[in-house]
Amino acid sequence: MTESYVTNWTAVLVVALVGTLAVLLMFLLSRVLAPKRHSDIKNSPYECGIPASPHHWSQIQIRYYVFAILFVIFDVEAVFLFPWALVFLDAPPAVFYEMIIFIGILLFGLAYVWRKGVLQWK
Amino acid sequence: MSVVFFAIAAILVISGGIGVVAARNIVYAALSLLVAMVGTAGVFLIGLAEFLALVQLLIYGGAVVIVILFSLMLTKIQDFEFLTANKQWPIALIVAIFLLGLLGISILVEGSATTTMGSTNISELGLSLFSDWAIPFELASLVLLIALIGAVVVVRRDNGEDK
Amino acid sequence: MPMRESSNISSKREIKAPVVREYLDQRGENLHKILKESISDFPGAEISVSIDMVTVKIDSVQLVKICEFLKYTEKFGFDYLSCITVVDYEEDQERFEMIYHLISIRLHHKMAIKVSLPSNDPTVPSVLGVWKSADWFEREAHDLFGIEFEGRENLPPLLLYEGFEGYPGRKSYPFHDYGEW
Amino acid sequence: MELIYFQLLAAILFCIGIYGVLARRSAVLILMSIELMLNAVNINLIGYAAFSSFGSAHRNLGQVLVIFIITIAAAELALAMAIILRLYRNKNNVNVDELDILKG
Amino acid sequence: MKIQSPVVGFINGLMVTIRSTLRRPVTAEYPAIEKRLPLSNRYMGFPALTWDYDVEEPYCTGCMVCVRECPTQCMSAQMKDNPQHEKGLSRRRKIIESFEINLGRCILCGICVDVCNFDAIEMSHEYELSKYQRNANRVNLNQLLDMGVVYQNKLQWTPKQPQKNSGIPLPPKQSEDSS
Amino acid sequence: MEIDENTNIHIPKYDGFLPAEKPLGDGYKAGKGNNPADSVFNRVLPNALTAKSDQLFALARKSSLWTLSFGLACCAIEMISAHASHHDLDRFGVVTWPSPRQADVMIVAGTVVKKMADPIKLLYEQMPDPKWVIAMGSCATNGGPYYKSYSVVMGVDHLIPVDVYVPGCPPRPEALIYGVMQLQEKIKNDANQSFEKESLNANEGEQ
Amino acid sequence: MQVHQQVSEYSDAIDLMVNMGPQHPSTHGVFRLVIWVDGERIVKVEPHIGYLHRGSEKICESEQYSQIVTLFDRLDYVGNLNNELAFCLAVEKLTETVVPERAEYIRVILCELNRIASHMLFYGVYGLDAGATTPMLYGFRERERVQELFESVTGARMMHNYIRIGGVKEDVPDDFDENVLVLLDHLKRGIDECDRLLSQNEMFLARTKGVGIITGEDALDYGVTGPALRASGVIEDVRVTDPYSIYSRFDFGIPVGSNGDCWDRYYVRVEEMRESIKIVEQAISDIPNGDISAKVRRIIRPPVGEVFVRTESPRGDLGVFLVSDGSDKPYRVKVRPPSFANLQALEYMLKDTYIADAVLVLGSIDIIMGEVDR
Amino acid sequence: MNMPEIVGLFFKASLLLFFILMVVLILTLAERKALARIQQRKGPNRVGFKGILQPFADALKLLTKEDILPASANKQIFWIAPLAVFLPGFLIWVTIPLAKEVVLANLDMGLFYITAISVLSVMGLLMAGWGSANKWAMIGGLRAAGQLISYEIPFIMAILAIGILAQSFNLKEIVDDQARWPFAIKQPLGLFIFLTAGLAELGRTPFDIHHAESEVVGGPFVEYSGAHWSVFYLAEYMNTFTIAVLTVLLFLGGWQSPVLPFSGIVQTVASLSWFLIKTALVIWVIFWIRGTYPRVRIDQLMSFGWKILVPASFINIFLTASVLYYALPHWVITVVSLGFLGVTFYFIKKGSLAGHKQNTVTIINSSDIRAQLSNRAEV
Ligand code: SF4
Ligand code: SF4
Ligand code: SF4
Repeated sequence: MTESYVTNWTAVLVVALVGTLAVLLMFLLSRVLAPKRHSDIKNSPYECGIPASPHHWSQIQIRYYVFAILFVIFDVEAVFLFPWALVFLDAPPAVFYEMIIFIGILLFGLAYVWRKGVLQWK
Repeated sequence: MSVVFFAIAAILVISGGIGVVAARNIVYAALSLLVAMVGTAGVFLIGLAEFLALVQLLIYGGAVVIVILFSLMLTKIQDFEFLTANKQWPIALIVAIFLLGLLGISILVEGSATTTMGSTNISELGLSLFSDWAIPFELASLVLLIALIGAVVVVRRDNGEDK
Repeated sequence: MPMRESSNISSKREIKAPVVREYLDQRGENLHKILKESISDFPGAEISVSIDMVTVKIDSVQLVKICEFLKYTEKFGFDYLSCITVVDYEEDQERFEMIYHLISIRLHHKMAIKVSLPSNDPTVPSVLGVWKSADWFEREAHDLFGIEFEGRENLPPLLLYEGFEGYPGRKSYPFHDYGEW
Repeated sequence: MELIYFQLLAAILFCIGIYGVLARRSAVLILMSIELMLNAVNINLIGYAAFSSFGSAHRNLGQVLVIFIITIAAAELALAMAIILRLYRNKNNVNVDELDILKG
Repeated sequence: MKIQSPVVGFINGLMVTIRSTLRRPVTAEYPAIEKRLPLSNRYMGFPALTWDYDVEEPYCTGCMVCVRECPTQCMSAQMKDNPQHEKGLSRRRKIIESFEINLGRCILCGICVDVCNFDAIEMSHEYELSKYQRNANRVNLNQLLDMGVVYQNKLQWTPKQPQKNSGIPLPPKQSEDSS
Repeated sequence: MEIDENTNIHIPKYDGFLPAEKPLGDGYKAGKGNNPADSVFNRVLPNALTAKSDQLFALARKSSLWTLSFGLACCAIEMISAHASHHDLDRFGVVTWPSPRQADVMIVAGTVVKKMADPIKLLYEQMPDPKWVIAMGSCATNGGPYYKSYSVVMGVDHLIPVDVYVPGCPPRPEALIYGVMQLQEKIKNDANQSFEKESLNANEGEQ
Repeated sequence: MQVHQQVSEYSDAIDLMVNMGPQHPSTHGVFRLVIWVDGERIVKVEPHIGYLHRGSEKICESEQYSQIVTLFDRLDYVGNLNNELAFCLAVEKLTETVVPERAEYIRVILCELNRIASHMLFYGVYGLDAGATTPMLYGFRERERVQELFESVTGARMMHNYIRIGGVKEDVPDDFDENVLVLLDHLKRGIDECDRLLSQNEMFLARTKGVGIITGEDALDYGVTGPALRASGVIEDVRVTDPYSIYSRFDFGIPVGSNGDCWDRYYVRVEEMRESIKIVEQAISDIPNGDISAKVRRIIRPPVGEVFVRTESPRGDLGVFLVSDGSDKPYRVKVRPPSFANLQALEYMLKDTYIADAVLVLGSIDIIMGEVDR
Repeated sequence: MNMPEIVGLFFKASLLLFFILMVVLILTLAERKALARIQQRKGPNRVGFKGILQPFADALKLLTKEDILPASANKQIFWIAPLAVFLPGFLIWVTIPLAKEVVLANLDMGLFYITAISVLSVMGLLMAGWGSANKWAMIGGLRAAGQLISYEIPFIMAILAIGILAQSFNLKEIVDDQARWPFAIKQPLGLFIFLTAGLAELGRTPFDIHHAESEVVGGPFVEYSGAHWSVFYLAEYMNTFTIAVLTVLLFLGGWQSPVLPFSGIVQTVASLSWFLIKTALVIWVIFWIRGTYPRVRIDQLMSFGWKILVPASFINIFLTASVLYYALPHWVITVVSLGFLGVTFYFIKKGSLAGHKQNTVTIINSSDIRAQLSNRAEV
């Protein structure tokens, strides 16, 4: 455990703490300073001036989900790409081509999805 | 010092985990999962796996939890509003506790040999990943591809029916 | 609630006032001529002129028929229903008068169809099937004058709100009495 | 720091996951519990990697395994959620007890 | 306009905005008097009553024509016998006693000005009349005259029909004939 | 209409259209809806301190009046004009937000008809305190040219408390800006008087 | 209420009902559009109007003819002068008043400028609908210039009450000609600038091209008129096909679209502004001297009769139907508001679009609620 | 790690927070002023001298504004969402160097850290949208999630290409690597992808579909008021600043200036100001774009992201990696990516996005119509 490792990540923790505290402090301040006057009407959800009707969430566009999956897949790919980026120059040549095959396979997936028309919203 | 950090992370992990299995609202469960994942990333950090901690955040914290939340929002949330455990929950509890005891005893009995930690850096990791593990690495891409195509097919069939 | 303050607006028949001159332009004359020929198919239809507009007065039962005729006949081609007006002649037996202003974009004709409705049962067949633009005009007439449209029962209010009582377009509906001064 | 902390944490998390898998009805929650269990494994692996006395090769081994586990987990989850969504749309239900997939 | 080459639309837009960025802002800084947008002479602000400087009385005779014609019925007026007329100081037999306009109601249509036969009412250049109460803008005769005086002085206003509406008492009859 | 005993503010009841007949010419008392001094801070700390801070807050509030973008009729066009380049309400820190949750001022610009009465009340209620209302134009003030109409609310103050009335039909943009400035003035004055007001309110509460 | 019924009726097939309006930044006034969406896709819409129903037609029955002009100002509060003109034409037709030449020219000049101002408002608001703030400000900048001119002529920025029965209220000021020419110069540049800023922008094209298509036939069936109809390829402009006032003397172009989509409706208006400038230029060059108003009594009592006039307001075919019973107040006034009919076609245009499109399609119809609800 | 060090860290972190708050306040004013200039207005100029106090007034007002919790909202999630949006954005700042030595923690994995953290803010928006239990918020939240995750990929890949080029993920080393040529020259395609994806991540015009006022009335933020809303606002402007800073660091050479004849503290200050000037320029471009462009539609946004940006970003990576691998001169990247950009634009124009013939409006002369009419009248 090197010294800089500890310092750096402690810094991350500290910043996270400070950020959280700052935001909480802000909420607290507003709690104290801001007037509060509850009423049922005020707390009713905004719907362009019409009393809100109960909403039904069923089957909202499933197309969104395809993008989520695509995102996961390419996110995972990024995980492999990052170490690769640092090593491919010094590593045996196979490494370079390996990754090209890897990306190729995933791009094939993208192409498949594209061809299937899922990226289109129609 | 690191024990303190570990404790913090462990608390996050465990509370998140309990949140997942105990929350009555499924979105809370998903967010608890996020907490557990962030905690796990902390544990990884303490285990000197800097890169993996970030991977954990990126994949679990980012992608996986988003996917879960996303699909929750694509469904009727009222269905999930109140979650009940099924009737086997006491059995499940007993099994879990029993298993915990078993594992705990075995861990405690065996004890650990070394007490020094060592780290590895990303380049080494990369080298071993891409040379020693080249085949699994390529297979991973295939797995991903299959997951993608499978999911798309599943979702798409749906669209077809709509029309 | 007090009645409106101006009592000098009353039925138009009572007032001895000059009546407007009627004149038709070239195209109006043409229309008048060809309309006269074909109007005989519709019993009870009267053709007249008001200022520069050829007007056909017709029975409400014949309305949809003549509308379809006017729209789909090649030489008329009234493809565009400009406006539906209701006039409330308060003291008449035939109290309401529906006026349909038709325009032929293709042939540049314009004319009006008039239908008189009794006060006790102001019902008229809907022309929604002929021109889609009749939709809101009819709903408006229903809102403001209480005209009923055959084939379009239970019209929800368009301009007024749910629960408004009375038909504010009618002459008998009072003006708001504003008492600030 | 000792390895035993990692092991204990992993054990606890794993058992929570087991409980979740067994006790919850919702398919989504079961999936999440599985994720917890996978995480427990990851923690364990990281622990072993960190405390490995066999040099960097073993460390890399542990971390590489974790990477693969995470990869597979993500892929599995994406697919599983798609299936759940699909089932939901067909049956309007995500409770495992009540899903009768075979009957279709 | 013909089909354009790629990205011309994007770049055109950016060019338009950058060009107007370099131009001077057109903003008038309102409350500062010298930086306001100029009011045109014909601007119709709220109605005001005019003041006859010749005989030091309002032009208005309280004939109520404007009151009747106002589409929003926002005015009221009352006339009285003009004391100055009895003293021979003014041509006006009747004069306004009280006049009230609810400027909150006025729709600035200018009909009152059109119908007034005595040049007694004018659309002034007043518009800053925001008030805290609903009825705070009911202005009475004095306020109307004040507004009018400001307007008169600003525009060097003269009555449109000076002969007819001047308040200067008529000279004896024969002189009128000769003129 | 009800007066909540605890908070001593009007809470318009949200049921159905127009409120019961109210005497014309006096709508709500302005200022009931916008007492900004009603916070924990003001309740706990001594008046001497809060009065000062209220003045500071009032300065901030008056310099950053965000409006609900809410044009009803013709006046809305002049309201937009007031936001446009030539008049630029942004100079005063006035910007519009689409949601009432982020707004401080509701500029009722245009004719309020009975069908719209409910939404207006609702939107007003949904704005967070402190909030103000500007009635722009003669329609919103008292019905204006539609005073004979069967469907127009004779002034928006029948529905919600109004702070500033801007006359005109439509008021020219400068007039609206002047109205905004009057409102700023009012906010400042209210804060200056908050000390006295507070004690008054306290007395009322005791009785 | 009816809305809720429909929720239950559709709740199996449709997931979400959203309310756009009455208070929504892009409903252009107080208009309520209830949309049922499947994700982002619109399944069904239901327009609700009446949130600005002021009962103008009824009020007209209790006002004298000269006072009614003020009410007509406030119907289509963006095309005020065109509305005044429509009413005055109706009364003039009824009373057979011949309007002096000069007044006709002044009317035409002002009405065309009014059309430009109105289209500028459309341009600005449409830009805002599309998500760009700057077009809005540019549009209003140009509009402000027109309004300044109006103020110098009529004394008011919006509610002019200038066009009177028999002519206009008063003669134009002395520097009117120069002012108009300067203004036209500004406007030409301004229109070009606006055109360059938005019309060719790829994103704007992508959002408006092929969206909200309506064919000419269907448009007519729905009673759509004005730029929205011309965008669908129907050549119909009352100024030419059924000329009123002195429009038959001018030479100008009529922009006609071919797709009937949002972009066409948008661009027809942009081109229309250019054509209006041409009309103003011609009118200003041969404006005669002379009277500005026919001799009309202050209290007008038209003969008994009824009259229907059509004019081309910036939004389309504005008809006024007037029944006179010989008294000083009309017996019945009916306005045929163009936006009212245009709005009916919204449902048709919104078929198969997204929520984001709803805003643009609605914007492209260019409604003014004062006119829709009256 | 001892106590004083940790206290020092706290102090530094607070300083960072303060710096960012100030920047945000300035940015809000700057944006209003910049937009005002673009629109030939003056912008806020009445609060304080030339409107300088405007943001402070806004901030204070927001703080003293009632904070409404809608009745149907999910309380916990509604309250925590602003934090979940703010925190990731703020955490990025740990590793962003403002000048050579001005950095809190110079992480070796800096770039990877940034990508990993930035994903998290999606969660906040989703939570805000869902927690508000408001339809607009829900639609907005879903839009936000769809948009952000779609543009995350090109964003990451553009960053990665820089990492490949610099052979390091350490921001400081990356900046040092640009001593001679800023990467913008070597990677024009990367810059384009980064800026576009960055704008989309920010949700700024033309990609502000998730809080589009004219469509979804503010999206996930509809129900938020007072302090909670201001945290969102803060996060948005902070992220704008972050993207601008990252653009400068990754593409425009960071604090590297043509000549820096100073040393020591003066040099730090000089390089810091040089850096800030560059950042201001980038921010101005962002505002400029905001002042010019309309918004795109959600489906166009998605297909643009996946069909153009993602493939382009992979091409960028390939290109960069291949050039390095085969040890070709670096200008090859520039040339090829410029060519690719051109081709892309050509296809955008021709292909999917605006594939219609553009001007469909023809002008028909009135005299022609009149002639036709009189003909027809005779018939
Ligand atoms: S202002 Fe004129 S019209 Fe009115 S009362 Fe006075 S004199 Fe008569
Ligand atoms: S301007 Fe019109 S509304 Fe105002 S007082 Fe005169 S007549 Fe009445
Ligand atoms: S006050 Fe006048 S301009 Fe304003 S909304 Fe009413 S009628 Fe229109």
